[in-house]
Amino acid sequence: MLDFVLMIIIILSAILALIQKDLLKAAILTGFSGGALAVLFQILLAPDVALTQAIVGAAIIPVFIALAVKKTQREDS
Amino acid sequence: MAQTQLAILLTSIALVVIGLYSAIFIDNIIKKIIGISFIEEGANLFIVAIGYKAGGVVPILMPGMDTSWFAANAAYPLPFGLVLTSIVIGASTLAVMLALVMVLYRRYGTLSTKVMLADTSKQEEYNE
Amino acid sequence: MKLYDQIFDVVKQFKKLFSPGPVTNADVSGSLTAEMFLIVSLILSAILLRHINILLAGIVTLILAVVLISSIPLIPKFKLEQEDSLEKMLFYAVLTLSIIVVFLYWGGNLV
Amino acid sequence: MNELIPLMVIVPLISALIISAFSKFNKVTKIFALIVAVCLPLIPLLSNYGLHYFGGYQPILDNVTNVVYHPAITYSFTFLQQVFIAMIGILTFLVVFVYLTKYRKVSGPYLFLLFLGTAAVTAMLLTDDIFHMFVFFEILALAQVGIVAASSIDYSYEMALKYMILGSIGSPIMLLGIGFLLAITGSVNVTDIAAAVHNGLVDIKSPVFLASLGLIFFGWLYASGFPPFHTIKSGIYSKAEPHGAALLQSFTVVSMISIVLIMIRIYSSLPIFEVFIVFFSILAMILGVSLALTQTDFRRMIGFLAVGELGFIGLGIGLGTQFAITAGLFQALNEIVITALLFIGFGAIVEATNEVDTRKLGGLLAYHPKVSLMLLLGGLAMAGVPPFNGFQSKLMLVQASLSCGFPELSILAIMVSIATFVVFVKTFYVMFLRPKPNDLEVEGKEVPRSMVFAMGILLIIILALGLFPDMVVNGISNFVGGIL
Repeated sequence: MLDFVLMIIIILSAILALIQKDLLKAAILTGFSGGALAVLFQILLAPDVALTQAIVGAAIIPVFIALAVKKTQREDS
Repeated sequence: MAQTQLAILLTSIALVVIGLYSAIFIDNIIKKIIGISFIEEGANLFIVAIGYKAGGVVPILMPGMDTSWFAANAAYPLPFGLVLTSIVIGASTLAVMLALVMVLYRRYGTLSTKVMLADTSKQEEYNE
Repeated sequence: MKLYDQIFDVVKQFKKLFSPGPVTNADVSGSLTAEMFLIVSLILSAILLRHINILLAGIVTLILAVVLISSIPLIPKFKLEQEDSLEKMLFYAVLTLSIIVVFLYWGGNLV
Repeated sequence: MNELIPLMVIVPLISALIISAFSKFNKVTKIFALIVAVCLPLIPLLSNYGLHYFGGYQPILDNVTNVVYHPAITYSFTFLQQVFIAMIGILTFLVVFVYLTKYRKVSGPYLFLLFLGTAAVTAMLLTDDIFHMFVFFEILALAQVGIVAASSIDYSYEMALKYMILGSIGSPIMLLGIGFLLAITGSVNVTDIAAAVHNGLVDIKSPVFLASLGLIFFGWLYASGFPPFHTIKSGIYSKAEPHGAALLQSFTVVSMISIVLIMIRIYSSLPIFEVFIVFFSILAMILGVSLALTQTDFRRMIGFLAVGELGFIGLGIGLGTQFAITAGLFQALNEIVITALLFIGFGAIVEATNEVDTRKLGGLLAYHPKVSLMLLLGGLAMAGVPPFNGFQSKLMLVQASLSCGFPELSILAIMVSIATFVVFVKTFYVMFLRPKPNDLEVEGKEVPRSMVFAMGILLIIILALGLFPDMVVNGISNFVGGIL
């Protein structure tokens, strides 16, 4: 059951990230999507991939995006 | 459970389609890059789902396990190894793209793709 | 006489193609060559359809010839569609991808 | 000496890392880079043909089904790989030499990118593992973006970002295709996949197999710059520095043929595969050459011509007979040399005049006679005039398409050659023969000696391949007979 919930979280947060006006919120929602993907990898019997995805998808990529947003502009105009 | 694998296939296809949609229709360059990174995530999810075995165990041989039982029940580990590489490649590509965006923002002062990445061949051809 | 006027009009249209800066005779002759090359090669490759069906090849070639020659300044339109903006590149890339996948996934019985 | 096979990849990779780490010692870096660049063409020439299994995992024979499995990443080294890797090595040597003599203070990261790209294409040619090829394909894309962004030409960052965004669509799509293949066959080794397909273990008419062909094919279109990617490919050539562009086009050609050889081995039983390749090759030839005719920036013009010439390679491979594929691969080898010569030669003109618009140039024959003569010979070779190598391969292509029963294709190939000739004659007249415009300053600026040297070496290779084509054609023909 958990896996279906996770898939819905992944797709919903992906769509929500793309319709945000605030780019920082979009970055955080990308992290949501990546984190849910990491848990899904754990359910799919791939613990090593889940660890990497948890670090890269839930921490590094949102931080990169947030840094880029900080150096540029925050609103999507 | 074939249901799970089918649902995962649909999820990964949905991620790819979201990425392709954002590539065409979203104007903000950072959001476009976020959207395109979902294509990579969809591909990764699909490849992990290939190795999944319903009711199986994690493919790590612990001491005390029966080898033939392990071979019959463990998930297929080759796709997992491939996805590890692919995740890291995707993150580095994203980092390079964002760095280029930061440099270009200083020149243009906007994040709009239509302004930033428009046709440049006319401007440079004949500047007197 | 009408076709002659049309061809003369083409040269005027090329002026806009190289708009900032002068138009030299070498550029115009190059563009005219490109125009003819485009028409002839597209018609020639349409003949390749004869390996599928001879009647189809004949009809397609005739229609293509009429359409191409009647809309004769092709190169300005062509260049406009293939400029350097990311919008157009992405559009054509995704279009090609969808055509390839749809054709191959659902057209398997054509193989 | 089979131990030399992995060294072809390891030497440029390690030296790239060393150079970028110790780039503050200028003199040492220069000498080290030059030594590595000399070694690059020598390693494949000294090595023996054979297979190399990483980690020493030999193939396993399944006693029940009598099928051989390859557990290790396998490098196979034959005559084709030897010729292409040696050619890439020579080109890398010339490019590094031109770069080192141009700047007094060398940049470590730029040399890093050059060697990284060389290592990546070498691995793509050698490998027998489809995912290994994909990884180096991504590394190659990053190296190409870096080479473009490192140039000081206007709008190079924009072009690099565009290339990268298109690449981040093309590469994951290709990965998805590899995933489909993995799901069907359970392996990423090309020999295993091909054996499974040809032994009937895979239903070749199943939609999943066909979709995997479509997805990998799209990735191949991105790698080789066929339409719809012809604008971005020609764009990155024109935005890189001339010696960088000479290397970039060789990367494109080699990645194209390495992916298409893998696709031939897997999908050759599907007739629609060859139809697809021929269709996109025709499109590339028509669009590339007709857009090259209308350009006024001569770097962009050579970029479009390079894309158009790639169509010949695809045409030969798409026809599918042994003779035709041999002709296509020979054309690929010729294209690498000729286009490199043209990029370096036109780059020398940019060095000397600081101008890229053909409308502002003229009368350069009197000032730079050596460069213009060599450029003329290179352009004739590209258009397919005897006795140069372009003539030999294009003649083979025309013969092949005639013998396959497609006279239209041979007429089209001849027409594209004529149009290429027109492009070249027009540009040569405008740049070198017509009277010099008054506001053009050419006095006191010299073409770098190293560029003339590089062009001379490439011209010698062109003439040698044109006069004695049997040197490589027989070996390539044997290789093609082996994979069909």
